[in-house]
Formats: sequence, structure tokens, C-alpha cells
Amino acid sequence: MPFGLLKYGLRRRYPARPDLPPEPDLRPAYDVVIVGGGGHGLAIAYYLAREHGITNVAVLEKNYIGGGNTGRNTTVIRSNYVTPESVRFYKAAVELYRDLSEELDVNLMYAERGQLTLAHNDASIRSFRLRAEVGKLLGTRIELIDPPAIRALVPALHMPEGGRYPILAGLWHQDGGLARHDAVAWGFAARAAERGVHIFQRTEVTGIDVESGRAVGVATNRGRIAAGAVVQAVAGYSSLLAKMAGFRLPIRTYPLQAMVTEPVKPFLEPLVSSAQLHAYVSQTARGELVIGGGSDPYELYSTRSTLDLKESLIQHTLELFPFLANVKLLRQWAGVTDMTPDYSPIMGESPVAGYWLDAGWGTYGFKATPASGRYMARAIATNRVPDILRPFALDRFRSLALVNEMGATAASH
Amino acid sequence: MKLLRCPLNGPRNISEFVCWGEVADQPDPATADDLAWTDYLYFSNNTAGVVFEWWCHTPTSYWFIAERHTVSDDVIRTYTMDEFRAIRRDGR
Amino acid sequence: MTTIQPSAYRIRSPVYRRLEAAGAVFAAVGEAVVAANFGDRAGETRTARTLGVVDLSCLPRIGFKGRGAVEWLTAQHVGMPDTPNRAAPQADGARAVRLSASEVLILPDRAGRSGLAADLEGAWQRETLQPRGYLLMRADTHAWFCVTGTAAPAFFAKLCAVDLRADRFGRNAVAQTILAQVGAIIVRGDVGPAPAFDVLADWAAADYLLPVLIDAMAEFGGRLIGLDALAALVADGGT
Amino acid sequence: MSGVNRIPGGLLVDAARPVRFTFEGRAYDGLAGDTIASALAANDVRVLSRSFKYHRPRGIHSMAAWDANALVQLPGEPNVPAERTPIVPGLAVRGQNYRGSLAHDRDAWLGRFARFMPVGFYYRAFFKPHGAWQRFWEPRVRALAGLGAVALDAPHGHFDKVHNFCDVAVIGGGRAGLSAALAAAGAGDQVLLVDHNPVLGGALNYGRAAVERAATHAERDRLVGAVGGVRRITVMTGAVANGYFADHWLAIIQGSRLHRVRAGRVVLATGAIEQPAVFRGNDIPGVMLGSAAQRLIRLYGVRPGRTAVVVAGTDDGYGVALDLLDAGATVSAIVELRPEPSRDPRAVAAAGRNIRIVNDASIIAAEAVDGHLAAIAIRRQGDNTRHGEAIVCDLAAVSVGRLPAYQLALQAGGRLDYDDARAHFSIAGLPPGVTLAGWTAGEDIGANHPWPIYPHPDGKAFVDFDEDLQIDDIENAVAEGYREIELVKRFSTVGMGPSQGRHSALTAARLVAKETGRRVGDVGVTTARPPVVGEKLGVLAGRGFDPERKTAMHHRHLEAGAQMMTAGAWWRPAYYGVLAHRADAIAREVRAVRTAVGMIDVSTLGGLEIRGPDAAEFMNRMYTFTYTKQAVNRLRYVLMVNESGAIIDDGVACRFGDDHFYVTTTTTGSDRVYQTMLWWNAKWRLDVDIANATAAFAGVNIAGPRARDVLAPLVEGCGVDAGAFPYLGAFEARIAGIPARFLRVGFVGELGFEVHVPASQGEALWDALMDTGRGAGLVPFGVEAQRVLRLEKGHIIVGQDTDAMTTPEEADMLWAIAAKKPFFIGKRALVIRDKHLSRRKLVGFAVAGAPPLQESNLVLKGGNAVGFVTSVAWSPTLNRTIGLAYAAREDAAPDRSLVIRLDDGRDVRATVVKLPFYDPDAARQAL
Repeated sequence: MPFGLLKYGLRRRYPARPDLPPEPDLRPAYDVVIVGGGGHGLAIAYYLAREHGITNVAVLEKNYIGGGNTGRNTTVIRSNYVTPESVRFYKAAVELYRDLSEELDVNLMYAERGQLTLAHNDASIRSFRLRAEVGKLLGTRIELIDPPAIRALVPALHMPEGGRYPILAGLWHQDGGLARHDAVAWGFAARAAERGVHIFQRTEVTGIDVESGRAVGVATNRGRIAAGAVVQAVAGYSSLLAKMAGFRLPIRTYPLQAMVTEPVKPFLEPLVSSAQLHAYVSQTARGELVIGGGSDPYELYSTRSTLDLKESLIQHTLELFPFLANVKLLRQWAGVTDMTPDYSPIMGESPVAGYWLDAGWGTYGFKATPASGRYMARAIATNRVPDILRPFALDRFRSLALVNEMGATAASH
Repeated sequence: MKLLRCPLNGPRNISEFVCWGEVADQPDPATADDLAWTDYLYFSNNTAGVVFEWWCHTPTSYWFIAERHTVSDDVIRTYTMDEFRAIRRDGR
Repeated sequence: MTTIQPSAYRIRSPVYRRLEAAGAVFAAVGEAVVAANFGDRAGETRTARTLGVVDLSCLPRIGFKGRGAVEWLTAQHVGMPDTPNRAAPQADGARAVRLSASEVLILPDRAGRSGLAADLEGAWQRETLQPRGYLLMRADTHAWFCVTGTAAPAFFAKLCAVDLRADRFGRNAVAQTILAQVGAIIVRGDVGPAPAFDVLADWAAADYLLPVLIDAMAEFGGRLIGLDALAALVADGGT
Repeated sequence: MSGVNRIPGGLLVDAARPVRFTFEGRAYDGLAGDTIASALAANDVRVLSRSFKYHRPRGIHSMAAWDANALVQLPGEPNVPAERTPIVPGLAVRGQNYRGSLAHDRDAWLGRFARFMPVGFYYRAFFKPHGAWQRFWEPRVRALAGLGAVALDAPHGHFDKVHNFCDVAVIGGGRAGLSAALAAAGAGDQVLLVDHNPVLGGALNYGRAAVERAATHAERDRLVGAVGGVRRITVMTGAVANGYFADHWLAIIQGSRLHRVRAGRVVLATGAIEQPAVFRGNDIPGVMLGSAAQRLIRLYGVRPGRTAVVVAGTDDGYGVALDLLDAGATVSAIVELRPEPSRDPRAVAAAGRNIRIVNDASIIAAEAVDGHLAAIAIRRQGDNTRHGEAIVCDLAAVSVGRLPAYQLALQAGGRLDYDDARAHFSIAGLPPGVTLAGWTAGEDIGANHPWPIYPHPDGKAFVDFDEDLQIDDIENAVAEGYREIELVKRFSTVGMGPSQGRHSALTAARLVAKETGRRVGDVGVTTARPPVVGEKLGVLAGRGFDPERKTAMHHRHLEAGAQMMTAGAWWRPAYYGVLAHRADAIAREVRAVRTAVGMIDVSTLGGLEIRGPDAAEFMNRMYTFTYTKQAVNRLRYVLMVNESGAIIDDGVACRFGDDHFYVTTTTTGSDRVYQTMLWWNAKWRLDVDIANATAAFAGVNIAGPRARDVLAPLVEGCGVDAGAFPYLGAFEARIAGIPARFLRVGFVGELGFEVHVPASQGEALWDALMDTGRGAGLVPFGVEAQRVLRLEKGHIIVGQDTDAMTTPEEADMLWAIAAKKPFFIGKRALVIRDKHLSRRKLVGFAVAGAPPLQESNLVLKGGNAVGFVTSVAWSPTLNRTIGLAYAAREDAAPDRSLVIRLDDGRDVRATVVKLPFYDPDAARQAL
């Protein structure tokens, strides 16, 4: 019985410690207005307050906090990417996650269980080795392992000798892990609010006020708000907000579906995924199996579920774990993801002065949360984009200098 | 499963089709500057609303145009390439 | 009679080994060999009425596609369906299957007697008039399986999302769709009293597809049958 | 004897057919038609399982498998709903989620520490000191997590799927569903009537809407009989309609088969789900819904208890009381929670049968002895004693109201409104083609009790049985600042369990409304998503279809001992020999090609026919080279880049006529290239026909100095000597009687002929060539040897030596670009790429000795990765290790030195070598 819990049991009245304080009055102007109350927006607010003393900040959430992709992703945290630029960035995110529970004084249930990605053909082996070598060079824990090592890591895994999907090798990423996604948003919200940041739910931005090329405020369903700087962190709706600011983004928006089974006794420690089978599986601390796959095949601004994706995803999942045939699927859901041509995010300046972009996360947003929050805050506070974010600037699409991460997606979000 | 009416094969499950995204007019490569060309290459409207899209019925490799709402996923109409050119000429 | 080995012929079905393994007795039809029966003519004929599958991959067939193809075929007195995804029976039992405004597939009768495909190919080669479309090697792009019997629609429902029930998919109806994840052309053309569906699917995937068909048939007592069974059906059923 | 509580009249059971099964290792007798739960109830077994968090004993609650209270373990199958699963002889059933025995669970202490585990407690603790969660607490939490257990060796079992079509799908076979089906069929529609129970009739089978049952049963028999007589109605019983998807696409599960139903329209007559009352001990086995007691009595012939108390918040409670009397139980009291006495005829009848009715009462708590209900403590109006009045009973049947079974309706896009007057959710906003009927539509369903919630100072009044959530937990979640129902759910996990809120959504909404001072309708319920009830993964997977493609020579490769590898859907021979001697086999094949002659199956390469007056113009636009001037009977390399200027495919183009090109593509590229060509020409509308002949052609490449010796005897109507058939020539002729296309190519850098023939004759071609080639020393070679051979020639493999960014300039292939052409796809982008040249360049390299170099090893410069190895192999021809790699642009010149990092962290030096490594003046392929 950890001491922290005694106070709850020993008090007569429940000692509530509201994570979300009662909503303050909306001010006419803020130094920074953050559009989007998901993990990213709240993290930017937190780091602005904590590391730069900028607390005259409003976070505007059209629905409820963490209700977008923050609460819909499958909570995977990893840094096993292809390009050095990406590995550096996501490695920074992983390192922030390691201390985040204490920093936010919330148990994020962060656990580095390791992520294993399976190779079924020699093309996959080549691309996995590249990710392993880049990761090793940059100091992440990652290696290419052989079938016996795979069997030792995941005894439950079905390992066919031949057939279409033999398991030839695995990309073992020991830094890979999980965290409780909602708690990440709530933690940033609580600690940001403590420092004076205003968080408004059910507050929708309907326009961006731009004067002579500079963002000066936002229009909302609760009136206009003046702003020294505006940040958009609205995964799934980035193009629509950018349009309000008067420019287009290299983004197409697709649903991404996931599903969860009823809880069963633990049998699976690491996260297991297969790019070729477009499936990844992890088991939560509650015992549920969380199963995800690739994005939907066509563009849609909707979180509806489909049966056909569920069928193919589960068929492929059973290739890996055939004994799950009698386990029951309990729920399927979807998020809306902003895919860029190179599968890398867009962070930093926009064509509009004083209007900052935190967009294009595709399926990688959750794992980036603390790093994008911290470095975006630094960019806004210092009005200078940190080097770690520079490769992800919007103008890379003008020089065709893309940060190609297509190889790192394919169902290991 | 969504149904999509293929002008050649009639209504079919949408899993028989692939979508290549919103119809975008290619600028003249001879005259377009780099900005215009990269706009064409990467910067999409990503409209939340009704769009004209390229769709292909894979068993027949038949290309056509669908008019679809990207929020409700309602398909308003599908067009053969000839029909589509006609409505485009009528300035839609 | 001397036993016929498919491997002694130049033209071989993509599934001839599976037919051999199932005990097929082969017969020559022109340049082709087909499984005449599997040693149980009477039983196979009964099966054909409920649910059976025949491999006709070796029978000749040809396709025409492109500008002028339909006009040229019409000029050759080929009876042409006026809309795509319909088949038109020809005098000699062959069928003209219209796949699009400008594409036609010529299927012979299932006994392989029709010479229409060969005649048209010869005529097209000799022809100089332009445009007359272009030839397609349909005997090699697609394998050909014929599924017969009253249970066929229920069987197809396990593999295909298109409604093939008799009252929705009548004689000479054509569906170009996906069958067990393989692109396929399905043509309704009954054999005597039995509903029959010709399935034309990727030649290279035939060795995958046939076992899938047979597995899905088991529930209805369906199985591989020979060409003789079709002949018998025609004989006692009349067409 | 099938149990001490067995009574006659069970609709579903056959008293003549006993079935023996075991529970917790002990044998019991049930009847054919019994579910696990009903058979155990008949045998007076009340505790079926243990709860998720506090490990409290749980038993029958709804008798409809709506909740997790009666989930049991079968061998290899966890979380089996005992209330729906039929018993079969020998079935071995166990409880779930306990250590030790179901009766004495060593984890039951958790319940006593509930007060130390407030809502969301795990967010507040377990993370200090640093890493404590992962190292110490998570393993312990996980050890307690989960319900049932999976068996890693459980067999997959047989599952499959079908498609199903109807004009109207009616979901629910109760009064409303039966009537809707008859109406639709009457109008000429093909109807599919779906019900999850073993028989049609729904609540008509067990409910008691009137004092006398006769009328109810007569109505049921009339409707069911009528439906049975209509051919246009197809009935599916024991089938769960589990999901509504776009355009009336329904997922219906019957046994181990998934039916994907396409309906013209859908009628939802899914009925209503009876709701529990919330009071201390409302989860104790023996406390159950009134409808659960009625299902036991009427469907299974089981007396749910000996001494009963009925908790009535609606008039239906009185029907339950009458049923209990008829079943031979004693009804000690009906506890009426409403202030006014009921005037319902059933209440009058109950009073007439001398049942004590306590009006205007409230509930204090249910008390358990040995984990089973022993008494209900109630408080009458004006009674101010602390403990109220305890009424001894072993059954408490609770009827306080219903919630429409809204899951499918909400999946279809409907939304819930709260009718404050009737304390009831109603459904609105359905899409066209979806309609509601009966209770689901709010028809003939009485008012709910508005507030059947009775907090207790000592807690244990459960809102969510699955998750062991109590009234305080919901209130405290709101106090923590989580005021939106979705946030309350996420923070408290209410509704996340197997019953997905079926029994907790209404109470949670009411509590949150109270705490936040909003209307229940404004609070609402969390999004309803598929599936309605848990569905087996096996059912969803069915018989998975995974097509594979085989060439005409596939079986010849196997007979020759080839190790096969996949390339997309295709199977290809990697090499001929055993894994143990892989390297030797590859080297042997390489040497054969260099010194004699080899043959490789190239059938998997794409083959496209480009025909028509504009064929050459079309080629010019699709590919980087120029084709207008290409001579007939000649072939030319083709390189395709995408609109961003990145290399995406290559092959050769043979010109067989002014208006006819035959183009090959990479193995995995053919379908995509074909689709792309059709897409572009849909815009360009050139007079050209594009046909995919990939499957139609089988092909081999015969390469080596003695290639002619193999071909000459077989080729008809065309010489194969250099004069008649020069390098890069392309002819049509016959070989061994087979019509064929001959291509003189140099991919592997020797005298080489590709021969393409109709697929159906490919095996015959292979046989003929192997036969005549024997004398010339012909050996088959596989993809691995080909990779070495082409590497020696410095030829790239698209997708291996190129990535999604590689330009022709980076790959040093500007020779393949016709820059003067006004247009080809990607040309404009390449102009931009040239202005922002990348830092890398693809180069050939060689290293001394044979270090363990691997493809994807990094090329380092100043400690940074500037590139990586894309191809590397030991060259048996050159006796050294050679490869291709991306290096820093400034290091691209021959003789520059590269640093390559090995897997093991060591660095090796490599030297940049001008390509090709082998036969630089290309004499051999031109022989």
C-alpha cells in the first residue's frame, strides 16, 4: 500500500485535488492562444509556463480536453525511425517521457516494455537494419534480432517455418513502450492550470484574425480573443484551421482505426507489430489487447468504424497469435490523422507571422507530445525555431527536401 | 461497408475501389514557377465538404470520378470521364 | 484406352497437378487436355446438379479491346450484347462477353468445339482495316473454372460480395468483381437444367484459387468434377 | 434429477434429456437447452465468478449476458457468458478471476481495501521513486489484471464468413420485430428476421405484461406461427446483430459464422435492457433483475429462489411477484419504491394473493452470508432507525426500469434524448432506411423510476459491476474536474468493461447530471461503437484469403530443389540447393552464367502492351527516355520517376511495330504501373490502348557465353547469331513450336536472351530448354545469383538501391534522361531537385577481404550518417566484396575512401569504384 493512497482511505470526506480547476473567465487578450486542447496543445502551454514563464496563455478546446487523437491513439512510444532527424526528435520525446510522471505528479503508467517489429521478407530486413543502425549511432536501444531471440522475447508468438509470412528477423527496440494517453493530457493540463494557464473546453475557433500578414487573434463561439501569438495543434483538422489563417498545408486527412478486446490474464509483455501484416498488438495493464493497423484507404473527416478493416486486421493478428481466436473483441474506434507526403510532421513557422504550426503528425502524434510541446514552446518564446525542429519546417516541401519516414509507419504507430 | 456506384459495374462495396484523391488541375510545366509546381505536387485543399475525386474499380482497372462529401462520406454522384469533362466545361 | 498425360502437351492447365492428384482421367480437346472425369461419371453428373467445379483453363478463348474492336467484331457477324457486363450466346455455342464499351471476351462452348476464337484471331491478323481494336491473350491471362449446381449462389456468397442469387443474377449476366481476394469475371450461363457460372481469374493465382473453391464447396457436398458431367447434364437436361 | 430448483414448464429445456457437466471440478446435471447459468441455478449454485477489481463473488444478474457478472472460463476460452452458453455433455466450466478457490479467493482482501482505492487512484500513486511503476508496481497490477485466461496452445477452430442480402433486415424477434417482419413481407419484400435468442418471441416468452399469461402466449403463438408461414421471411435465431455499418451493412454472428448482410432497409426492434437499482450490496449473488428471475422461470424451468423480495420501481415488479408465486417461491414482500401505491392490475392481483406490499419504501442494503444474499434491509416512510427493517430472503428481484437497446441505433447515427417525465432515454436522428419498432421506439414501455439510487455510508453500492465502480467513484471523478461524461468514463473507466455501459450508462448520466447541475439529456452517454456484444476474433478473421501467384514453371523449381522466396504476391526461386550451402549454391549459379549458361524464370516481371497511333508519344510522357525514334524490333531501357522526381520503376521497352510497344516492369511494380498509365491516359486521352499482359507471359532469361547453344536448336524462323539478332534486338518467332518474343538484354552482363511465351506453355518451354541445354551445361539460377550478377555489372534494383527519394541524378543515371523532351512525368520536379541538390550520391565500392558487411550498414562521415549500403555481395567473379552505397556527394569520385560501420560497431574502409565492376566496356553482353 503506497503511502500516497492512505490519505484517501483515512479521510472521511474524499480529498479531491481537481486536475481541472473551475473554468476561469475568458480574457479579451492573451500573450499566446493555443488552438487545440489535446496533449500537444496542453504540453505547449505547460512548457511555456514552466520553462519560459509565459502564463498569460489560453488553450481553446472545441470539445473536451484530450478528446481527439490524444485519447484515441494506441499509446505507443518509440524512437525507431529511419532518418537521423526523426530519431533525434523522438529520442528526445522518449527521454522526456521517462521523467514525466514525477514532473507532472501523475502516474502516466509509462512502461518501456520494448517494441518488436517482425520482418517477413528480405526487403523488411534491409529497412529494419537501416533503422537499427541509425538508432544505434544516435544512442537509442535498438537492434536486429534473429528468430531464436524473438521466440525468447515473445514465447506466445506463432512462428511459422515457411509460408507467406515466415518470421525471418525482428527489429527489437527496447526503448519502445506505453503510457496512459489520457493521463498525459490531464497531467499537462493540471500543471499548466496551476501555473495560471487558462483552459477552455467546448470553445471552438471559427476564424483567425490576420492583419497585414500577422496573426493577431482568433474568433470563437464565445467571441473574439486577441493574441500575441497563435499556435495550432489540432490533429485531424490542421488543414481546416490553416485555411482560416489563409494558407494550405501538404496534408491529407484519413481515419485511423483501432480496437480492444476484453481483459484476459497477461501473456504479452512487449509490443508486437508486423509491417507486412499491417497489424500491431499490445496488452494493457488491465489485460486488454489493443490492436491497431494501417490508416483507412481514402480521405475522410470522420471517426466512424468499418467492418472490413476490423476483419482484415484481426485476420492478420491471428497470423501472429492464432490462440486468440476465442478471445472477444469489445470495442473499435477511430481517430482522424493528418498525413503528410513524407509521413513526417510540420513544426515551426507558417506563411503567417506569429502563427505557429504543430501539425501533420499522421499516426505519430502521441509519442511526440512532450518533445513537440517543449520545443514548440521554446520556438514561440524565443521566436527562434530550435535546431531539433528545423528539419520539420513547412518549407521543405518547396525545396523537395523531404524527411522520408514512409518506411517507419505501416502499422507500428 | 460503403457502397460506390461504378459507372461501368454498378454499385459495389467500396473495398473494390482505390481512391487517388481530389481532382487537381496540373499547371503548365513550361510556365509554372517552382512555387506553383510544389503547390500542385503537395499542397492539397484537403476539403471538408464535397469534392471531386479519382476512383478506380480495381477488378476492371476502370477510372472514373466520384463527387463525395469528405465529412459525411455521402457519395453525391459518380461520373464517367466523358460526363465529368462535360460538367467541367459547364464551369462547375 | 491410352492414358493422357497433361505434361505431354504444350498447353497445360495451371492446376493440372491438382487434377492429377484428384485422380482425373484426361481427354484431348483439340490442342488442349481437360479432366474428362474423376472415375465416377454418374456421381459427378449428380454432383454437377448441386455443386461442382470443372477446370476449363486449357480451352481456347480470345479477347478484343480498344477503339474499333466492337465494330470490327460486329462486322464479323459476332452477336454483340448492347451493354457491358452481359454475354451473348453465338450460333455455335460460343459466347461473346462484353466487358466494357470497347472490350469483348470470346468464350467457346464448354466442350471446346467452337472454333470462333481461332477464326476471329485469324481474321483479325489478316485484316488490314484500322481501327479494329487489339488482341488479348485471354487463354493465358485468366484461368477458367466452371461452377455448376443449385447451391452455386450460396457457395459464391462465401467468397464474393456480389449478389449472385438466381433472381438477381440471371442468364448471361456478367460480374467483374473480387472472388476470394482475386479479381474475377463471373459469367452466368446455365448447363442444361443446372445453373452454371463461368469464373475467369488470374492465371497465376489459379493454383491458389482452386483449393479455396473446393474448400468452400465442402459444406454443400461440392467437389471437382469432369467435363463429361457437363456433357451429361446437357444431354439429359437439354439446353 | 436436474437440480433442486427445477420446476416444470421451461420453454427451452427438455426434461427428458439430462446433460452432465462440471463446474469447478464438481459434476452437475442440467437439461438439454439449459445454459451454464440456468443449469447451475437449478442446482442452487449461486456464485459463478469473481469481480474485476475487488474479487467480489458474482452470479446471475440479467440472465441475458448483458454484464460481466456471469463470465466463466472454459478450457482455452476465457470470459464465456454463462447466461447464454448452452451446456453440452462433459463441458468443464470454471469460475474466473480468483486465486485459490472460487469460494475462498485469496485476492478477496482487495474488496476490504476499496476505500484506499478511490476512483483513479492509480494516477495518484505507484510512480515514486523514479521508475517504480515499471519496475515494481506494474508487474503486480498486471498479475491481478484480466478476467479469464487464454491457453497459448488453444486450437484455432473453424470459423468462416458469408455474404447475405435482403430487402429488409428486422433485428429483434419480439412482438415488434415479428409484426414488422410480417408487414414488410406483406408488402413483397424479402425479409431477414434476426434474433439472438434460441426461439422467436422475445419478452412474450418470459415477461408478464398482464395478470394472465394466456393472452400473451396466444399473441406469441399467432405471430410466430404467421412468420413461419411466410416464405419471404428468412429467420435467423441464435444470431447476434453486432454492428451497423455504412449503407445498411450489418455484422450478424451466428455460431462460428459471420454474416455480412447488405439490407435495403433496417428495422431495429432490439427491445430494451432492464436496469439495476443502485444500493449497497446490489451485486450480491441472489440480487437480480426481475426479468432475469422471469427468464429462469419461463425459459429454463428454474425457481430463482425460495424466499423472495421484489423491489418494484415500476409496475412490472408485480408481474415478477406473480411469476415467483407461480414458481413456488415465497414472496416475503414487494418493496414499492414509488410514493404512490400502484394501481396496475398485476399489483391488485398480487395484493389479492396476500403478498405484503411495502409502499413508499427505500432500500438501505442487501446483506450476504457466505457470499450469498441473506436479507434486504429497507426503510419505510417515517422509519428513522439506522438499520431499518431487515427482510430475510435468498432472492431480490429488482424492477426499476428499462433502457432501450440503443447500441445499433447509435451506431447507425442516432442520438439519445432524455425524457425527464418518463425518466427515459429516447432515440432520434436516424439515417434514411433505419427505423425503430416496439420498446426500442419507446412504444408500450412504462415510465422508469427516476432515481433508483440509494447511497450508503459504507459504500459498495455499485454503478458499474464490470469495473466495481461505486456511487462515490462517479461523484469523485466529477469533483476531480472531469465534468464531461467522456472524461468521467476515461477517468473512472465506467462503461469500459464487457457490458460497455448497458447497465451503467443511465446511472452514470444521472449522477453526473446531479453533480454538474445539468439535465441528464445534456450529459448524455458515451459514444456507442461496434460491436454490441463481444465478438470472437476467430469469427472476425474467418477463413482468411491471402492470394499468391505462381509462375508456369513454379513446380519445376520445386522439383529442382529451389528455395523459394516471395516478391509481392509472387513466389520466385531464390537459389537451387539447401540452406546449409546457400552461399555455395549462389556462387555456383553465378559461375555457371559467367562461364557457360544459366536460365532464370523471369515470368514475374510485368508485361504491358502499349498499342495505338499515339503509343510512342505515350511512352515519351510516361518514361524518362525518348521512344519516338526507337526502331522497330529494338528494345530500350525504361526508367519511370514519379511526379516528385523519385525513381519508381524500370524495365525495357520492345518496339514490335510503329504503334506497338511491349514494356516490362519490376515484379512488384506491374499492377501499380498499369494503374498509373491508365490514370494518366484518362487525362491525356491519347489514342493508345494499355493492356496488362503480366500473367499472360511466362518468361526466362538465358544468359552466358553458351546461350546460343541452348537456343539455336529450338528457335524457328529467326537466327540467333549476332548478325541476325544483335544486342538490344527484339523479335517475335517460335521456339519448340511455341510462339515467343525474344529480347536480347544484358542485365546480368553476359550474352543473354529473354524468351517470353504464353503462360499456359511456359512449363513446356522450360522443359524443352532444360532438355536441349543439358549439353551446353545449362543450369537454372535464382534471384540471389541474379542480384550478384547485376551488381557486378553495377545495375540498380529499384526499391533496393533506390528509396522513396532517389532521383536519377543521385543514382548517376542521367544517361537515361532525355532532358530535351518537353515533358515527362517528374521532369518539372527534377528541375527543382537540381536547384537543391541532395547531399548524397549512389556509388560503387569495394572492400579488401571479406568483412561482415550487410546491406543497410551506415556510411559515416565525421561521425554522422551520410548514407548507407544498398547492395553488397562477395563477387565470385572478381574475388572481392563489392557493393553500392549512398555516400557524401563529395566522396562520389573513384578511389575516394568511405567509412562503413558494421553491425558490431567496427568501422571498415571501402574504396569508391567506377561502375561497372565487371566488363567495363560491355563487350560480353554484345557478343
